[in-house]
Amino acid sequence: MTRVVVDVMPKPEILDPQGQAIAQALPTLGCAGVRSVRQGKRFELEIDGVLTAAQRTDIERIAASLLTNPVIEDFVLRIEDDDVVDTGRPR
Amino acid sequence: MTRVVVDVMPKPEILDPQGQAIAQALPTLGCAGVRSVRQGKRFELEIDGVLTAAQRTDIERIAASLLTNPVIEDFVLRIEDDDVVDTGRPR
Amino acid sequence: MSVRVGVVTFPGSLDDRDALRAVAAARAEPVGLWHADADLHGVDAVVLPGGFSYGDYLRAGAIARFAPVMRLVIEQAAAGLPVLGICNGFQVLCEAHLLPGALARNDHQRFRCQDQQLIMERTSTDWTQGYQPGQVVVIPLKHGEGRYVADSPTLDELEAEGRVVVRYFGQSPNGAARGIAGISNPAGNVVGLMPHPEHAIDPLTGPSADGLPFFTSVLQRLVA
Amino acid sequence: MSSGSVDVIDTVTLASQTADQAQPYAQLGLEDDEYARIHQILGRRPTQTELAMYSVMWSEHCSYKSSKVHLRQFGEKAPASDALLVGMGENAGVIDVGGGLAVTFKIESHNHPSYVEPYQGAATGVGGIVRDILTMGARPVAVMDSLRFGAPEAPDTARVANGIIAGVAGYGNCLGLPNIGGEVVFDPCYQGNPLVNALCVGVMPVDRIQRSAARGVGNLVVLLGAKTGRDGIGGVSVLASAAFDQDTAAQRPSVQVGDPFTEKLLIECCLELFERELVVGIQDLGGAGLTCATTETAAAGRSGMRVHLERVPLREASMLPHEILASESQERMLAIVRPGDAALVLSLAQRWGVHATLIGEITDGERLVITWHGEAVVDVPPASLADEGPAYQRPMRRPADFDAIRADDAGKLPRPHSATELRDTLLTLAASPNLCSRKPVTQQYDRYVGGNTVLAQPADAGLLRIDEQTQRGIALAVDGNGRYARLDPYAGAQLALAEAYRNVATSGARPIAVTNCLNFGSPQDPEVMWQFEQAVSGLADGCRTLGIPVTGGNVSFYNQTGETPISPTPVIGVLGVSADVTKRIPSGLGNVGDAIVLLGQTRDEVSGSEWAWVAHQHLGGVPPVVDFAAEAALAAVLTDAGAARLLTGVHDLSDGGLAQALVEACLYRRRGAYIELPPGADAFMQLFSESSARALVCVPDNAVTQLRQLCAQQAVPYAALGVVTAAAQLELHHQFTLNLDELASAHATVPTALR
Ligand SMILES: Nc1ncnc2c1ncn2[C@@H]1O[C@H](COP(=O)(O)OP(=O)(O)O)[C@@H](O)[C@H]1O
Ligand SMILES: [Mg+2]
Repeated sequence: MTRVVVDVMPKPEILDPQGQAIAQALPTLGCAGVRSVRQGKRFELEIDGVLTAAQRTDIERIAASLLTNPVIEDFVLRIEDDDVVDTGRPR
Repeated sequence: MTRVVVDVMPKPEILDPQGQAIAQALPTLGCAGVRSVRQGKRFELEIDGVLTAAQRTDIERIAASLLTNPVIEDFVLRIEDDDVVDTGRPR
Repeated sequence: MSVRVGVVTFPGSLDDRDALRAVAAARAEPVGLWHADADLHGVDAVVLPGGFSYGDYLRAGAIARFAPVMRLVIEQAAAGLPVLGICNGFQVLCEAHLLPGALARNDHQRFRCQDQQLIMERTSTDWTQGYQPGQVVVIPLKHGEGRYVADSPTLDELEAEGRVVVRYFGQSPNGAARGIAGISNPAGNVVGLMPHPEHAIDPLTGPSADGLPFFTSVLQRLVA
Repeated sequence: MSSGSVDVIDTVTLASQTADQAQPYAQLGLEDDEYARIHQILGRRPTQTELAMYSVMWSEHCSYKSSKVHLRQFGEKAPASDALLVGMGENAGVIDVGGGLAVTFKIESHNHPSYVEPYQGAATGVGGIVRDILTMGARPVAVMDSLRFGAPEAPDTARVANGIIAGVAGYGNCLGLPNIGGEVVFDPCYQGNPLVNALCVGVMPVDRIQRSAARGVGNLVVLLGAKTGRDGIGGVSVLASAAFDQDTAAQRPSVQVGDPFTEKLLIECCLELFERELVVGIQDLGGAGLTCATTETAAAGRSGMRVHLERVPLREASMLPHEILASESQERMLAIVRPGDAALVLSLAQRWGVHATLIGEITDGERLVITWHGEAVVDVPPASLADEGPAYQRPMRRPADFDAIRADDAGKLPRPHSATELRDTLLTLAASPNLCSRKPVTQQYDRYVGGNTVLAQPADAGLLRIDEQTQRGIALAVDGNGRYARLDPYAGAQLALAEAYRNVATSGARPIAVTNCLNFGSPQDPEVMWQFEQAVSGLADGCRTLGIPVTGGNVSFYNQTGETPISPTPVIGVLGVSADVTKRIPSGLGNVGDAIVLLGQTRDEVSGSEWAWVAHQHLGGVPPVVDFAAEAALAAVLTDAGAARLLTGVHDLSDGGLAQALVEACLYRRRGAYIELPPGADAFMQLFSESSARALVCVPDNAVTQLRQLCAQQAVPYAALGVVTAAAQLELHHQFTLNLDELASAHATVPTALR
């Protein structure tokens, strides 16, 4: 079994009200010194057996089109216990 | 600057309708062989300078209370370019 | 010859019956379209209705845009088919790149249902010919992800080309960029907006009948 | 139970051979005599799975063992009604509303889960009641929610309240059901026990009513909807921990997560199956999941049933028979279909994207046999679980403090006198947590979807068109008042009934049926049990007097923290019929120049009032007089005046009295009012008394005579109070004037917990 992890984060220039609300709440919860919080999504895909090259291409396509809205989000795709494929912008 | 990443995922035994909806859509998008998808959240916290031990304790507390709903979610906290602190259950 | 306006039902569409009712109220022939049919049944225009297609769990409209029926909608929209996306339908149009930008979570992070004042700006689209530029109307809105976002060049372009169809009047209900509530493609046949004109066709069941011209406009355009 | 490994499943054969094996029935909440009865019914010890089934079906939640003996009154005292097509005992009552249409509605609690996990608890509460309505064959068309939270300033209230509200919104909005009303009340007594009572209403052609009875030997049992997981296994996991691995038990969550998208598909799928007459019997899976659905359908049909449990689609492959049977995974239905229709049923389900699995068949005889890979793990008479559970006449005792509290009259509290004091009191009340605008809550709910909402928040009642051709409609209101019920549970239940009845009448609709949700503390506390019995009697007597039957409801016990129960909180829903929704009475003030008239009699009644609570944190005395004759007369005036289109505005008087009614009426459409209180009357009493059977109406000059006549006919007191004005102010002659902006800003105060 292979696990593919896709991390999707709002682009830096896009307002992230959820992250902002958390950042604002932190000092009142006694947690100081956090400059910023951003909230994104994490997807874990489980694939039976070993990931084939074709499947990997499929999943990269899905990550870039379905799991991410490229207008407002970037993503990083990671195959667990495997190398990292980074198709988003530098993070 | 230090970046702390908190990955929050639905507990394995808890229904994940989000992940399920994606998993059901995949075959129609020409992506076969994905056994399951789970959707969680990813938080990126940026801290000025180096993380102090006290700050780290604070952030762990925040991760366990504010960022995670312990009734239905587990989390993993990672300090980037640092060691991994895992306070959730084995993943 | 009667004008046939199709309304697509995706799994999780909710305001599809309301859109069909509005089409009928405008005296066009309402035609139900099914997401899994790769067939538009010869309709003259298409409405993508409101709702929570596929639960909207991932991102609103993200999965629906891949539905078989959408291939045809995208194809024929390019050829001039009038397409109106309401709320979830607007989200689908953006996800399908028929319209630029995206709809993000409301800035206050809550679902919001309210009667909203709007100002009509572009009235040369297939769906807004029945309005006067600058006309203020009251139409309900109800959404959790309705904050229109796009990068500045895109926003500048939309404004320069007069493609902002409708803006929130007064306080923004969701933090949308430049108060944008709805936009069109350059040709004006594809329009998307967050408010629900189909819920403002009769003062008995809505705050006004201010939404009806969306549906009569397309009729006029098609019989013209 | 002995140290069986996970692989060894306790079968019927094994149970017959090991009759003496000790079983952990007490941990499962079964009494000694209850366990003995199971032995007697089965003629052997139950298998682990059977024991789990009995424990859950005989629990308070499923068997109503403490309440049954009292709830009978609803049937016994019910007024004769031709409109009642299905009465109590089915999933929900069904009422003939004319024009070939039937309506079903019911209210249900989801209190405890909503405290543990507010969002999901409330969401699945909505999901559950919607399936109950669907089960009757109806298309669900609207929801309402009656909510109670702790003190708004208490630290935990924000978590509970915001989560619950978002959960009600999240589920209902995503299902496409307009939310047309409800309640939000803050009171410290609900601190550890929030109440989430969700109501759903559905509409169907009169000839499409579905029944839950499983009938027809050879017919097939189909499980529709979500896969089964380890959700909400609760009490049954105790069995697991006694029998199996200690460590895994701890992981079993009792929290259920809702999936409204799946429910939406399930609804559309079931409606298509009903429409095509493919369903012989149907039952939703709610509390006690498959256990409840299989035993209830088999018992109702006096049929046997065979279930092949290994066929149930699972989220986790390792689930054991008792877990599968007890799982409360949401968004599932059980349907009985003819064998010849099975293929069509499965293909329709597939079209809707709904899982459908044939899991069993109807058999001869009256046994429910459940097998696991061919071996029987259950072999029981289904009625013994579904209908023949224990029933207790629990001890009852009038609360020790009852007389003392009633003697503590609020009449003796210092009252405001001067114009300034009265003005300040009005503003303070308008801004107080229970009287301020409900908008922060209701604007999170979609009230438009469906396109048939004629009235919704902040109108007194929800009004829904159910037939676009004839404009026929239904009105609904839910009300409860825990403070009144604390002072007098009998009168409290009646006052809630009276208020819901009155609210329905303000829309112009005629009230015809009642549902209820009874929220109380522990039935093992004799004082709580007394309160319960009083509330049930009050409601049953009230319904008889008003001539409208109780068609269904729900009981929630154990709403208490330690030894302290919540105030008894009967929540009453009333359904009304409108022959023509275009004749609805508009809410709030009418047109400029229209007369403002107070209908009904005002007495000096402030005990248990919002004023006593806000101004003095006082709860004592005797609640307002209940006068059903006056309520019925007022309702008759409202419905007749509505039908004749005499009225341009309406608002009932309830919490906060006339003062609050004026504030809300002015703000509804931002109209001004000039008011002269009746001469000689005590202004405070006029403004803040909470006497029942009263409403404000607006009437144009040319209709005044007709309205007066109607009131005279019905003997409803008529008092001309003033006039609707173009000035943006509320002017109380000889007292004070407030501009509407000031009123609006007081009323827009957001309770701390919702900020
Ligand atoms: N307070 C009540 N008043 C009238 N009927 C009630 C009350 N509580 C429960 N009932 C009836 O008892 C039956 C079983 O109730 P319940 O277990 O809530 O139904 P379900 O199994 O559909 O969830 C239903 O017919 C319900 O209407
Ligand atoms: Mg039921």
